[in-house]
Amino acid sequence: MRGPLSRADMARRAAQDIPEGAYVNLGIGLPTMISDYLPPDREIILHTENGMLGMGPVAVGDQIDPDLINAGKIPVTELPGAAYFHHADSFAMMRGGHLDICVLGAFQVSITGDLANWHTGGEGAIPAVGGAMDLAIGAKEVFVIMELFTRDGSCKLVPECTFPLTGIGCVGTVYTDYAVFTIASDGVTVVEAFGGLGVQDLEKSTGLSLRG
Amino acid sequence: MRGPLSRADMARRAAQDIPEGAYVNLGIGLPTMISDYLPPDREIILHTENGMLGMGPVAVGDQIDPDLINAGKIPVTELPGAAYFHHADSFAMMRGGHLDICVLGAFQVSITGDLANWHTGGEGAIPAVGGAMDLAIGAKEVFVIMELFTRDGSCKLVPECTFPLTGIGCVGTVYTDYAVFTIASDGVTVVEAFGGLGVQDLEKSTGLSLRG
Amino acid sequence: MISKIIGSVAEAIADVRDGSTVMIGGFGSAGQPVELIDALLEQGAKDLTVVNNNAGNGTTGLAALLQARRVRKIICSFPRQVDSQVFDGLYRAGELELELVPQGTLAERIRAGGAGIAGFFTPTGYGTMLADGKETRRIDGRDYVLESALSADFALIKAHRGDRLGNLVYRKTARNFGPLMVGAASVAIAQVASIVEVGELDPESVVTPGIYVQRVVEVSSHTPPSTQGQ
Amino acid sequence: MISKIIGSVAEAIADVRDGSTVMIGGFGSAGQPVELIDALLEQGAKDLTVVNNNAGNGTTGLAALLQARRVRKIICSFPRQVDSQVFDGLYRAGELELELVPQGTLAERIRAGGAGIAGFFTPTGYGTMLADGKETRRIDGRDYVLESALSADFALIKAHRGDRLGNLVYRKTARNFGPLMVGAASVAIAQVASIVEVGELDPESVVTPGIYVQRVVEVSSHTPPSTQGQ
Repeated sequence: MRGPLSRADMARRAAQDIPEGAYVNLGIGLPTMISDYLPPDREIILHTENGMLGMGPVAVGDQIDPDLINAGKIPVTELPGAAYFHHADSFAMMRGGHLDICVLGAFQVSITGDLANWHTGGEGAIPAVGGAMDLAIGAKEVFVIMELFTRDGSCKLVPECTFPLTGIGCVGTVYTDYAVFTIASDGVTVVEAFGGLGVQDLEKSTGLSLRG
Repeated sequence: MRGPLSRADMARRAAQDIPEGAYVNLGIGLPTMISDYLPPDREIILHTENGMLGMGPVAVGDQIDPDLINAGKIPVTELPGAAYFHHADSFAMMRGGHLDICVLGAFQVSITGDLANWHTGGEGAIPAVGGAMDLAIGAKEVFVIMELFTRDGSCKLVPECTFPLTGIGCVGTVYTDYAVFTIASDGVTVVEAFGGLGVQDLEKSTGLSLRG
Repeated sequence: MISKIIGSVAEAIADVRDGSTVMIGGFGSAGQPVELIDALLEQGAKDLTVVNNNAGNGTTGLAALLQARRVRKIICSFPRQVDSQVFDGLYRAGELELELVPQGTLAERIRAGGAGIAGFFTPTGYGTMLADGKETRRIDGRDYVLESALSADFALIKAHRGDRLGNLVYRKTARNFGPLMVGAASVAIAQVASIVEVGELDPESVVTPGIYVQRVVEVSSHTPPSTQGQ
Repeated sequence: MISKIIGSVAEAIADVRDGSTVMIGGFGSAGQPVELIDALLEQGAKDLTVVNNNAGNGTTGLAALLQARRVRKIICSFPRQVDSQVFDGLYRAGELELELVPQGTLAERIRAGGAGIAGFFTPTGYGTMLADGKETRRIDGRDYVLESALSADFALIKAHRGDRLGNLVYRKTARNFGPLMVGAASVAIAQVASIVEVGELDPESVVTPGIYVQRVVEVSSHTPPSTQGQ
């Protein structure tokens, strides 16, 4: 049950909302794809939590250096004006609220902005948190990018998360294949819906009360 | 009421107890004088809390650089192998127990190793603590170097400090103009007395019970 | 294109308001952003809370700011110096509030302010009058004092070289509080001896990554003697 | 003359004992001290507690140490990976204790261990199962979790260049946990790609001052493929 936007389209849409001059951390997976669609006329500085500001595109061929990787352990490149630092400094930067935006994937986002993205909590599942909790609470704005529904049709924007939480009340904007939502104290607003859908269509499919 | 050792002699005596390879912080005043007497055959690395390891001698003439000063704000020099770091890193180094020895001056040291060296507590006295408390609790060993008596004849090695404390139970060795004392859980021991004095002479003049 | 470069120290500090908390870098004169302080004096904001290691030397820089009665409170570790007469007089007259903090605790509180850490347990100061009234705790057999983060509206610091992204390097012991204060302030303003092109600073050697710096202003080293620190 | 240089990785880790806590640098393979880990495997110490960001990849390095049943407990942030089959098996079989820590909290706890800070209040993890049972506190309207310092008997790390005093510089994102772990361990052992003369490292660019490092061992980059991390 996929919506009107492809994953590439979703990444492209989220990329539009990253302004000139922003310091941004893109999480592993779909969020990383956003870097391919950042408007070329904007200077945006990417942070990777393993110790770098000014990260460039994925390394290819001779550029590959095992000492220069991103948080997903993919070889990347360095842009002019980059800086390296150790892990405590890198997470101080995140925790201290210095990043403008971080973009994360999610299992679930609640209508109050709670985020669940690190652990299914299932029997026998091996937990691995990495930097997810630090990212969730650290950036000035937290964007989530995810398909709105699971493969079995469950809505991932939920009244209350059932998966173990990553952070409480931290998500501000959710980019999905059906719509872009913002979450604030007065509820969830549909900023933009795709494929001709209206707020009522989305209310019906999500089972949520939404603002237009 | 000065003892057999001059201030230079006291500094020379304390310098003998600083071993090869030690990382050392020398406090402002008399402790700083110790650097003039460090045995030249020992490689000893000096720390200054304003952000440097590998501090060299006081700068003279063209060496003077206003950006390179010690904790007493005196221009100093840099030795090969030096490193600069910011204040939080510098005090993490101190607080974290990485310095082998720090040498401090004192108003009073108690027989249980309490140190008072930052504030007379007098009416109208302006307090200034600087790095004194961090140094007192941070180094593996804390040496104090001071005259044993004040100008008016009061002993500065005391049953209990009457001046405001800098740190509790932190001083291990006290270098004075009359004797060198070590402080441990079993009391104060005279390691070496100067000018032909005996333990009984020192007990009489200090009013303390001392071990030989 | 990002450019954090500001044309003058006056512009750089124009929005400091009455009642602002301002961190000022430097240990003695090393790393003291003298020209930014002078601009702040000129600008006129008052009722300031200042965080600095010292409380002014002689009659220039921070001392001049104190003398002009712009500072309500100072948070520092070492106010009393041979040439701290301006501070001494105001403090004795009860015209300046002092929060005295051990130097390492001051540095760590500023770091905490920039690192999103609300408080920490430190052994420094335990059992002394500087821990009076503070929460203490015995952890693994040692006694600690709970200290809180410090943050600020503005940081004024001095660095050696900077670029338009705000990346900074420092010189020798003039580094001191600069890299900490820029993290703890909403608006961090760095005066640098020279602005360099992006890419000139070695990414392995950048001490302050640009993310922490909002404004960079080049200050020629040929300042008139009257505005130099001592 | 001070010299912290040790002739071989085997000598460098010879005194690791059964039950030791060992911090191991690296984020994935970047900064992983593969040769020191291999030497530790050879040496035979068991019942180890290991602190690392991950829990081994493939079948070499840390994974081999786990496979050989030398590790009783692992403190890490990200054990589960596509190639963490060794950890996965042992964990599922209940043969390996796991303490899972958010990555930034792990880094900050190690820093605290080296900085004499016993504990700190962090917002990370508040309200999640990783804060279960931990003390929390509301400070200035935000909720925080109290986390404690981590320290170790040994740290095994990889750096780029080092000198006989133990001064180190790193390469790119291989810096990661190295500069923190050397501070938190009683004995810090650095393998470096090359040893340089004292004075060759720029004092402004030294990342780890020698005070934190007890042993430096040069490891040629021409290691057999079987001991290379991935």
